[in-house]
Amino acid sequence: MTLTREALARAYRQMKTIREFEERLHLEIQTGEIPGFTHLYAGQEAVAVGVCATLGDRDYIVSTHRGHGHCIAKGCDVAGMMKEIYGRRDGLCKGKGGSMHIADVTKGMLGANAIVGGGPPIAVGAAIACKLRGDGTVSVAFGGDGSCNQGTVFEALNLAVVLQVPTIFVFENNGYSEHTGVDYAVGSKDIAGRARAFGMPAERCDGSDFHAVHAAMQRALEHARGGRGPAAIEAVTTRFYGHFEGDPQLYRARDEVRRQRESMDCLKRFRDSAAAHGLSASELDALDAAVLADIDAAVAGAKASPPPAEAELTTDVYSSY
Amino acid sequence: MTLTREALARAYRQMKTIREFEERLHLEIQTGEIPGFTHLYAGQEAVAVGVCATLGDRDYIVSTHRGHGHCIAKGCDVAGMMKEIYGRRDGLCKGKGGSMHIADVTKGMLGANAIVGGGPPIAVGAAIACKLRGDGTVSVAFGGDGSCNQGTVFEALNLAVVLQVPTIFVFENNGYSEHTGVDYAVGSKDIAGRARAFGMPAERCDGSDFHAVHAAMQRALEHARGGRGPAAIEAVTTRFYGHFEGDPQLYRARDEVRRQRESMDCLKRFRDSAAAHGLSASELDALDAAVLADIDAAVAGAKASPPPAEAELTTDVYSSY
Amino acid sequence: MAQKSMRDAINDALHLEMARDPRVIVLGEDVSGGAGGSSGEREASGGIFGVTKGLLPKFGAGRVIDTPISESAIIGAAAGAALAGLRPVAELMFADFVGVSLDQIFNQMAKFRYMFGGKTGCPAVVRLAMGAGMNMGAQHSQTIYPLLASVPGLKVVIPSNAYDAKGLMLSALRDDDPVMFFEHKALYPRKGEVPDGDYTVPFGEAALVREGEHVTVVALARMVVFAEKAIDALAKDGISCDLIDPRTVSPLDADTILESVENTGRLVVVDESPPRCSLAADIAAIVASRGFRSLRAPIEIVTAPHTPVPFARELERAYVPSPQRIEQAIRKVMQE
Amino acid sequence: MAQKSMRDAINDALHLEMARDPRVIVLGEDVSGGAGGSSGEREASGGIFGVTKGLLPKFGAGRVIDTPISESAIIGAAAGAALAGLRPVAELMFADFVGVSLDQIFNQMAKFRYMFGGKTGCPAVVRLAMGAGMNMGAQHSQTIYPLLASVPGLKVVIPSNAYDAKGLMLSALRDDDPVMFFEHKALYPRKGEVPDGDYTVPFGEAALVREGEHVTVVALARMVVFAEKAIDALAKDGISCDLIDPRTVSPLDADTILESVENTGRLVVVDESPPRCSLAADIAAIVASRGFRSLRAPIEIVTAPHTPVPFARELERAYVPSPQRIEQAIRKVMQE
Ligand SMILES: Cc1ncc(C[n+]2csc(CCOP(=O)(O)OP(=O)(O)O)c2C)c(N)n1
Ligand SMILES: Cc1ncc(C[n+]2csc(CCOP(=O)(O)OP(=O)(O)O)c2C)c(N)n1
Ligand SMILES: [Mg+2]
Ligand SMILES: [Mg+2]
Repeated sequence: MTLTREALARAYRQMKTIREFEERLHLEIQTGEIPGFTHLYAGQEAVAVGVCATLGDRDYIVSTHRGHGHCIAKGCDVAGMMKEIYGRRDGLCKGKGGSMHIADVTKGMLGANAIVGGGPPIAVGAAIACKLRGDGTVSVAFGGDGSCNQGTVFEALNLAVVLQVPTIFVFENNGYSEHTGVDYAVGSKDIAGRARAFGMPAERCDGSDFHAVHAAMQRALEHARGGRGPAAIEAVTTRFYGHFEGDPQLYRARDEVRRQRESMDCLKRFRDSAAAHGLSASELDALDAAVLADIDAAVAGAKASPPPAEAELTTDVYSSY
Repeated sequence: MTLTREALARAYRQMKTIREFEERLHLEIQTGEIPGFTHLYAGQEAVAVGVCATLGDRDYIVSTHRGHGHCIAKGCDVAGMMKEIYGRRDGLCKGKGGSMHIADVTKGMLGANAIVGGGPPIAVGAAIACKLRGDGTVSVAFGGDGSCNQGTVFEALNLAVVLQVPTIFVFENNGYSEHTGVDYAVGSKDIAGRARAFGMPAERCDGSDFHAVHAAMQRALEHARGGRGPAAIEAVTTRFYGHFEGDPQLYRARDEVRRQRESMDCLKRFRDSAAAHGLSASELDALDAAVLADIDAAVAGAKASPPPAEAELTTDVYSSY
Repeated sequence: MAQKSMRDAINDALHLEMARDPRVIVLGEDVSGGAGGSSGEREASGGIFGVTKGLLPKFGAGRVIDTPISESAIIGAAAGAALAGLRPVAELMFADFVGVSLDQIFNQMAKFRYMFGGKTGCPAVVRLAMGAGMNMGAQHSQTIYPLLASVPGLKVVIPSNAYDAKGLMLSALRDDDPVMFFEHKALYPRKGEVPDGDYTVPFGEAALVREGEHVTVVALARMVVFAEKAIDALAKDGISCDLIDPRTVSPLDADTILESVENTGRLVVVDESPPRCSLAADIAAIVASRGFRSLRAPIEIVTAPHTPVPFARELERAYVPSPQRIEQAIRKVMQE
Repeated sequence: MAQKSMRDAINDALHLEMARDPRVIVLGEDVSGGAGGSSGEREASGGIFGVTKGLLPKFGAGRVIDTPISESAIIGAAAGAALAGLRPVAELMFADFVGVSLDQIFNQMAKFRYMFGGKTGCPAVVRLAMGAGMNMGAQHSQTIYPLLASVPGLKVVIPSNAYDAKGLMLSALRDDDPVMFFEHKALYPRKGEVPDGDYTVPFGEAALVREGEHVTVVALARMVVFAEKAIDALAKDGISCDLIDPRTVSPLDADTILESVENTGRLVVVDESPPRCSLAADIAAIVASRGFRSLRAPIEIVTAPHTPVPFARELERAYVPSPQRIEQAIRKVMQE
């Protein structure tokens, strides 16, 4: 399925939104106004958007500690997200969750997750619901190269095969888990191959190339929607910032990020082939401007938003107690 | 490395000891004198003995809920084991552990384990010690076809590859985890292949054939002792009894066990080729008789052994407190 | 009314609710049994304790789901299915296996509602068979519930009899929060009056199992049965007790306990768990802070010792708090 | 004597003992950092909190072992290495990750000695960074220690200052049982006097941090610091308190607490955990049963509320027991 011009423009706009959201957070965090620690998604946008562009609101995703991109790609409200990251009352989770726990079930976004490997079993559960409903919906489990060594993830891979449920496991291989290289931590040095050995089709794709991710996802979806169980994608990508904001990144070669910003920037790469897809540079420039305005508004909105009232501390623990 | 006549006779005797230990337990359990629930190893003897025949006291094994065979093959005292299973004061673990927790660190036997998947991470730890000592010792993690879906096992496989430690993962595929078939529970239907995808050599062998297991283990050992990290073996075998004693085995075809007792009995198969290895039937008959006498003595010893004193309840929790 | 075992009472509740609510599914290891393998029966077990028997033939493999041995994935799948609109019941088999699945219980299920700002809940039930008494050894005999009662966001249910078990299970299946449902293995075969139809036992309401004037005894699960024995034995000496079975420990009906202590002035708490950070300690602490003025004697706490559960019959018998020990504790607070 | 942060004090202990005892190894995620990847520095982090800094260059990758994200395997490997004669120190990074590794802690390590009839122990140390105060959210801020203190076979250590942290770590490294070593994240940078050389702080001996006559205050980890503030503020009103820091909660030095309550007749227990089955409840229960006759007022329990840890600054500040709340609790028991 080739994408319409509109769909492509929407995808570009989402990628750009993610990028600017993160670039702006990188600056704002230095002011000290944002609580906690934050993991930026900049550099990996093509993965989130390439995957989620194939999904509807009734499809599910589970996300990770590095979840802003997934949230935006799945349609979460950017202003509400920003407020959440600032810990404000009107944040998507009332300020109770924060950067690592943004969720919006109405959008099929079942939560960022601060436990590495926490999400994939949850995605299998959502896929059980999809299969039982029989409406062709699917679930997607995002995870990093580091997450794929967590036992819970392996269990989820096997369980999805056993139950033949429509889960697509997307491994974003950005080369590092915290300060450790993927070539060290993944013994086999081949994430897709390992997923394949669990009994599902798996392919590796260029995670800086929106079109490549999107195409891989289409194939995975076709498999899963066809009732043939799960599929996996390893998307090779990079993160433009540290593991979390404040990480001095001593484990990286000096000019690594600079080089990657040149060769692995999904926005640049998208623009390079945009004309071929019927999108002009000026159209994209206009989208850029719109995105920047959105982000400005989101940050201003977050800063103006009141903190949660202290009484909120003990609500939302139970439905009734 | 071919085995000497003596070594072969020893291996036969161990297999026979395990068989008779279990056959006798099967009878004794019906008297109600043995506490708890017991998982018999009968049918799988060639795996435990084929593997442990290659090991010394300073090599380690970790075992499972179905651990009697591993214990005997690794040299644990049979009389002490029997007492332990009866819950007696002079049992190998003073009656505190029971059938599922027999251990003897002086023999390199680091414990049966009632948590499926509990052992393999422990084996990796023991292998870290082996590697640090640099004395060529190894650790072996026994596990079943069911265990190999547990996240902890996958983590152990990967960690052993990452650290390049000498652990040999032995998966005893007896076709079932409790009442569920391996073809259902292992999505890929290929345990060895899955282990291979973690980055280690892995082979499948006939677990009813002592020589086949022994040869596979020799290859695995050569790899591990050569400093090239872990290896895995999937031994295809069967259990002659239910999951635990008392299991009505409704999940099995009516005549399944009878057929397997004919075609997959490691003792019969060993005898079939014994002459070619220079062992006569009468020699083996003599070993059989000796084994039966040992088991008789072990049971009599256990029955005569006193229970633990009540004061034992609260000792051995800490070294000091 | 029919006499039914606790096992069958819970089975009843599952049958009723699965028929009533198509969102209820059951998953776990061998919840039906017999998947794959050779040509044996398809429903070969119905749960290792038989609690889910008959569900597969009635509701099919789409709703009665056998799984591999992957407890984290089982609980996680229940959590995800709940977020996606189902009402899953996950069987953890032995409560001890919380060790290999705790994260999905305490960091995921328990916290979703709060972390997500109250916008979604996680209506899942986790069934855990617990307790000593069958010589199953250190890793298959623990009670564990104190560990989960400490976790905000979880509800923790501990029935002591068949009637309550059915009613509490029906409440659990209709609850919008994650419910940890503890089933004492030694109580499975115990029979009691169980109505056939639909009824619920509410959470947070203790049962007054015996009424008396001298001592308040609070006990959980199998300890309720043992406390009854102890109390009945004391009657001949003119000692009478309130026996309170909290039935759910989160929420906990502290008021019923406090009111009783107001009348009796004496408290004995009985818990099969080891003493440290136990439910016994928890309840004692609540009374020592909120009901202190009522207390006329030191609180007596009857628990297992601070040791793993031993295997040998004689040791396990000494491990589990006995009716005799409960009786002694009651006599002791009476002397003060 | 040098002023050192708690972080550096623990680092000190690790350096000293690794030099002294070749059996000590360290393993965990990024305990050195920089394995694999591009050509950055080999020791890129020294632990995400910097506690294991400098160990890799000194002792090499055979003894300072970076691991994948596999907490069960990390803890299990520590357990196995301990059985095989080493003295491993496993870093669990955030204490919250006990969720993905509990089995190896509570069913394996903790029970080996007992299950194996006392014939072998498991001398492993697990380091867990815990606590709220940095807005790390519900899954990275828990205290967790009540959960592990409940487990027979584990020792549980909770230092509140740099001096104790070093001495307790040296004790932990030489102990023959599995030790859970809790490090409060907010205390890492806090400095105190720390001798350079080798010294140990024994397990099971509480510290009397303040001496007074009116109220016994028991507090743990960061709550010791907050309780000091509260107590110092009360001095101007002529209220003086014993402040007891148990330092290890398993074993727990109950005697020191009971003796103090004998003198003061009043008890306030402060715990950053949620209330249910907490250490606060545990200590309150011990006093309510063994020290009841000394008590002149209801026990006051100061804990976090029964909620997950919230993210927003304002909410987290309200979540953590404050010096003000401790002060109020002390005043309250004084009124009775
Ligand atoms: C269970 C668990 N272990 C460890 C951590 C700490 N941690 C947070 S992110 C991370 C690295 C994750 O690497 P990866 O999966 O590759 O994701 P990335 O950060 O690269 O997006 C680690 C170790 C955690 N949050 N949860
Ligand atoms: C963590 C855990 N989950 C479940 C069980 C219950 N259980 C005990 S043995 C067993 C089946 C194990 O199958 P397999 O690994 O094939 O070993 P086998 O019994 O065939 O020897 C199960 C599910 C357990 N003991 N531990
Ligand atoms: Mg990564
Ligand atoms: Mg099996």
